[in-house]
Amino acid sequence: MRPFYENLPFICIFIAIICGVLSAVIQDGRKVYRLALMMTAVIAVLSVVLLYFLYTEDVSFVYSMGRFAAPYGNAIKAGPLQALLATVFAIVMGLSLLGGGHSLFQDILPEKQGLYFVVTDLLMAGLLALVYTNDMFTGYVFIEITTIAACAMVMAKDTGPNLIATIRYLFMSLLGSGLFLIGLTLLNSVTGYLLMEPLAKAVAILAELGQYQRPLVVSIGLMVVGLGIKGAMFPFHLWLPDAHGGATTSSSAILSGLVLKGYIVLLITLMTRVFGLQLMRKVGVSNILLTLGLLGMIFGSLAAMREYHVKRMLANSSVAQIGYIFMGLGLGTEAGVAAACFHILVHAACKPLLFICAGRLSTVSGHHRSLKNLRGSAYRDVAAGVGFTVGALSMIGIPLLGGFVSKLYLSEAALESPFMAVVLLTIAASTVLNALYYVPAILAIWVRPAWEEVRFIMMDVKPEDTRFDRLFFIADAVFIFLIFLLGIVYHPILNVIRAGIRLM
Amino acid sequence: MSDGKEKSRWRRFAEWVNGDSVARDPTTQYVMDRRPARARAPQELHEERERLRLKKFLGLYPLAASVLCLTLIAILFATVLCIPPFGQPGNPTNNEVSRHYLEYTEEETGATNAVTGMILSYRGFDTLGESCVLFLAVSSVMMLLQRDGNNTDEQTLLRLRREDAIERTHPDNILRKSAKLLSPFILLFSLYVLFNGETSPGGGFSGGAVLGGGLILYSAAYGPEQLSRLLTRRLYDGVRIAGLMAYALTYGIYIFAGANGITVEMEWMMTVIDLAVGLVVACTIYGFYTMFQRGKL
Amino acid sequence: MTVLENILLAGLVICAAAAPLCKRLLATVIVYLAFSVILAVLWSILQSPDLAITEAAVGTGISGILFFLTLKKIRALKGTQDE
Amino acid sequence: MLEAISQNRFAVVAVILFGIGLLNIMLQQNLLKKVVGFSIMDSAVFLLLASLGYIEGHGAPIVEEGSANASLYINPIPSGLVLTGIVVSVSVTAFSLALIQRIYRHYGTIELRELLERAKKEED
Repeated sequence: MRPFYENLPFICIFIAIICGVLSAVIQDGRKVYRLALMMTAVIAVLSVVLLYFLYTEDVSFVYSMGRFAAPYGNAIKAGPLQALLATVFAIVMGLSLLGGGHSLFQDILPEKQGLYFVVTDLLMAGLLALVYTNDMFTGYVFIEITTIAACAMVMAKDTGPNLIATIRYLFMSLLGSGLFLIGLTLLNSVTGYLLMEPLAKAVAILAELGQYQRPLVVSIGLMVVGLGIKGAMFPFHLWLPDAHGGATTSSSAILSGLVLKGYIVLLITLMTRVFGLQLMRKVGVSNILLTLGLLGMIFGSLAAMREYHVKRMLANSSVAQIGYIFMGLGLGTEAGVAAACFHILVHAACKPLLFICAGRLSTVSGHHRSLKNLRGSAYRDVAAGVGFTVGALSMIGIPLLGGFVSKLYLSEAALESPFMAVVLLTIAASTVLNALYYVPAILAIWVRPAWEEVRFIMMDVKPEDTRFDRLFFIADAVFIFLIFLLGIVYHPILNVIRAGIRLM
Repeated sequence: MSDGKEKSRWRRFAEWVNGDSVARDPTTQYVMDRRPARARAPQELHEERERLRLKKFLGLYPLAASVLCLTLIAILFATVLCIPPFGQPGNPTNNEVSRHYLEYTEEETGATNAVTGMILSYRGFDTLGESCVLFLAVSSVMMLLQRDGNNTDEQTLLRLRREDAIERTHPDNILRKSAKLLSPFILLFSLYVLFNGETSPGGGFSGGAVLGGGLILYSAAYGPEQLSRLLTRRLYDGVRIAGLMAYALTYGIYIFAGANGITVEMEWMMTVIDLAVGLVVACTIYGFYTMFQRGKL
Repeated sequence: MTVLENILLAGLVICAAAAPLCKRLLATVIVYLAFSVILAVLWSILQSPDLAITEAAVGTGISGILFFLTLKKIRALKGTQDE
Repeated sequence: MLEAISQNRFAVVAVILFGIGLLNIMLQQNLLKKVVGFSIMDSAVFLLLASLGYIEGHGAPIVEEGSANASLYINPIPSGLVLTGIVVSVSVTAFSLALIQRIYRHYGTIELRELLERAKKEED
């Protein structure tokens, strides 16, 4: 008889699926919204409990989905890292829905709101399954769930450019899953397993014997590229700005905060659990990841500097931040992976905050979204202004905030790498570039323009938009708290991550 | 060509420097007078540049894409030449897992069809995910195509009504007669496949797909109203959601019991799961059809 | 058996290559459906009757209906060209 | 070389189909043809996957009463995976076709190049 807490990961996934189905029964937008919020809260609490048990007992466990043990049935695996990620994913999902709730109900037609929350609930299930999965093919199925759900969230706003962005996103994602699937097939053809533990053994034996080297290397490469396309790795990121920039506020927050991370977490699982970092370094995939990550850090920031539209600027900045994560993974050491995991957490806290604050600022400015029309908007909702400022400063890397710590650890991890100089220089350059577009944005929202300038903008503002938005305020405050938490008490969090990687 | 464009751009820029340009509306006038530090280029210049970028992108993209694709194909081609040979029993794929499935499926799951036994019980979690994909796809298609203010106007409704009227006055006799003849058999066949999946090819997915096909044929032959009277929106939603719910709950119990080592009676579970999967698939397929056809149930 | 297999595989490649090259969208879809039918036959040669049934019902039947309905909605059925 | 090709003919055909599908997804301007390309690409992967499970001379994996001898039947695992994959692929196809219908309604065209230009204009 296993201890009860080992059931928690499965129960979390199960709750999310059941809530999705229930949402389709209830159909009323407001009620379903509350159900989704409650679901994320319950999942967050359960995941925290799981994290507590796993971290204090320093274990990870395999949970067979059904009564058939290891190589015969499906299984999921949970360790401290997985529990931590699940907690953060649930919290961020809930807060994003909370913070963007106001514009959500404005952007989506009343009869479609119920369906939107069906999609978010199933997205939560998909993300949790991606975090916990211990089986390659289960990973593929839940990648597809996440893909369809993410596309549905982009198109929920239902304007023309939105639809086009969705179909581009869909095709790129399908390309990614196609590559992942063919990589999986090739790997299966030389190893014959799908479950990760036996697969890892088979891969290690093949690598040792030098048999089937080519299929092995190619399949690793294909899976990395497939997940990279879905996670907006540098040359494959062109779909991202339109998809994330045009969606409704909550969707943008969830998409760049969580969905991208879901694929990257699966990639991390594959790298550490199946292939092993040593093999990744040996076949050179690590160096490709490192190069593309570094290029993404620079080019993402350059693209963001060119943008006027505030949400597209944030979306482009995601490309740069994802570049940091791939760079950390590309270092191919445990320290690098740990730093990348920490950056996943930081970005998952900062980017949704920036998105919901930008959404709120544009709501109180008559739904204008280009930066010049948002000038002085921080005074119309101070909480949103403060949130935007904190998020942006954290992204730049100001001490006491989360972004600083992750950059520090990434640099520290780079010290052991043979490419130390290049990596450190790129981090420095990217930080400067980040500052070059975030600081003007912060200045723009805080500098009070002359009254004549804002008069025309204020004419578009409806009185109900400027009313105090309690839900937004709560989400804003919690996000700011999270960022400070990540920036000040980073040590225990990093210990959890290290334990998680050790127990992968 | 590009020279001319350059010139007009330059002229506009010069005009703007001289303060001659006429702003299109008062908002931009103010913005242009005191432009923020970042917005150095005027709006039109920016637009022009964006358009040029798009053009350059569209010109460069096919080249880059085809090079990438061809490289990938070459790599794959070289790879599949050295994977284990086709059809040999000694390949790595044919390991103890597949042997176990073949030898113990009947004993452990009660199904003689190893594929059905595998997807429903050994790898049941995948199948749950797959049902979720179907459910999600129907929800997304409904989000897109269900009639609302955004995607339907009077004209479309009028056209739909006109088409219905034509169909009513000029029924397609061949279709109708053959459908009348075929639909009972198709429905019967689908039920056979659905219930017999454990001992013969088929099972939930195939049976559900055939059942959905039968419904579509019926609807196409007798007109959607006929079927709507039989299968109302409420009934459809009920069946679809009850199917997935029953499936998820049964499967939840199955996993929970299995993982914790509690023994439960298994036979009914397989039947329920198989039936529920069939219902979900049939509803999904009929839902796709009716959403594509009419935008409402 | 091998001869039949090879013929079917060649047919698969020809259909796949021809489908997107057709000028009319209707032709594209029909050639694609032929591709699906050949695939269904191949599944049964590969001794996977489950796949054959599903491919025939889902890949050919349902996909075909969905493609045709889409063609109707984008007015490509009666028109002369890709309109 | 030729021997290797004929030995792995299913895999080779699968790669060719995959390539055709990939080129279509990347290069076609017509959205509907892109969807067809995607379906071809997925079918190619399924063909490769299913061919892994085939064993010459063995029968379909429907175990006869009392003769659970593994050396009579083909490998059931790839078949099961492909079954799951086909269903997933059809749902994705349906979703993308629905999107195409809406795009046509909104813009009156399904050529990507035109659509991108129009969307740019609409946004400004």
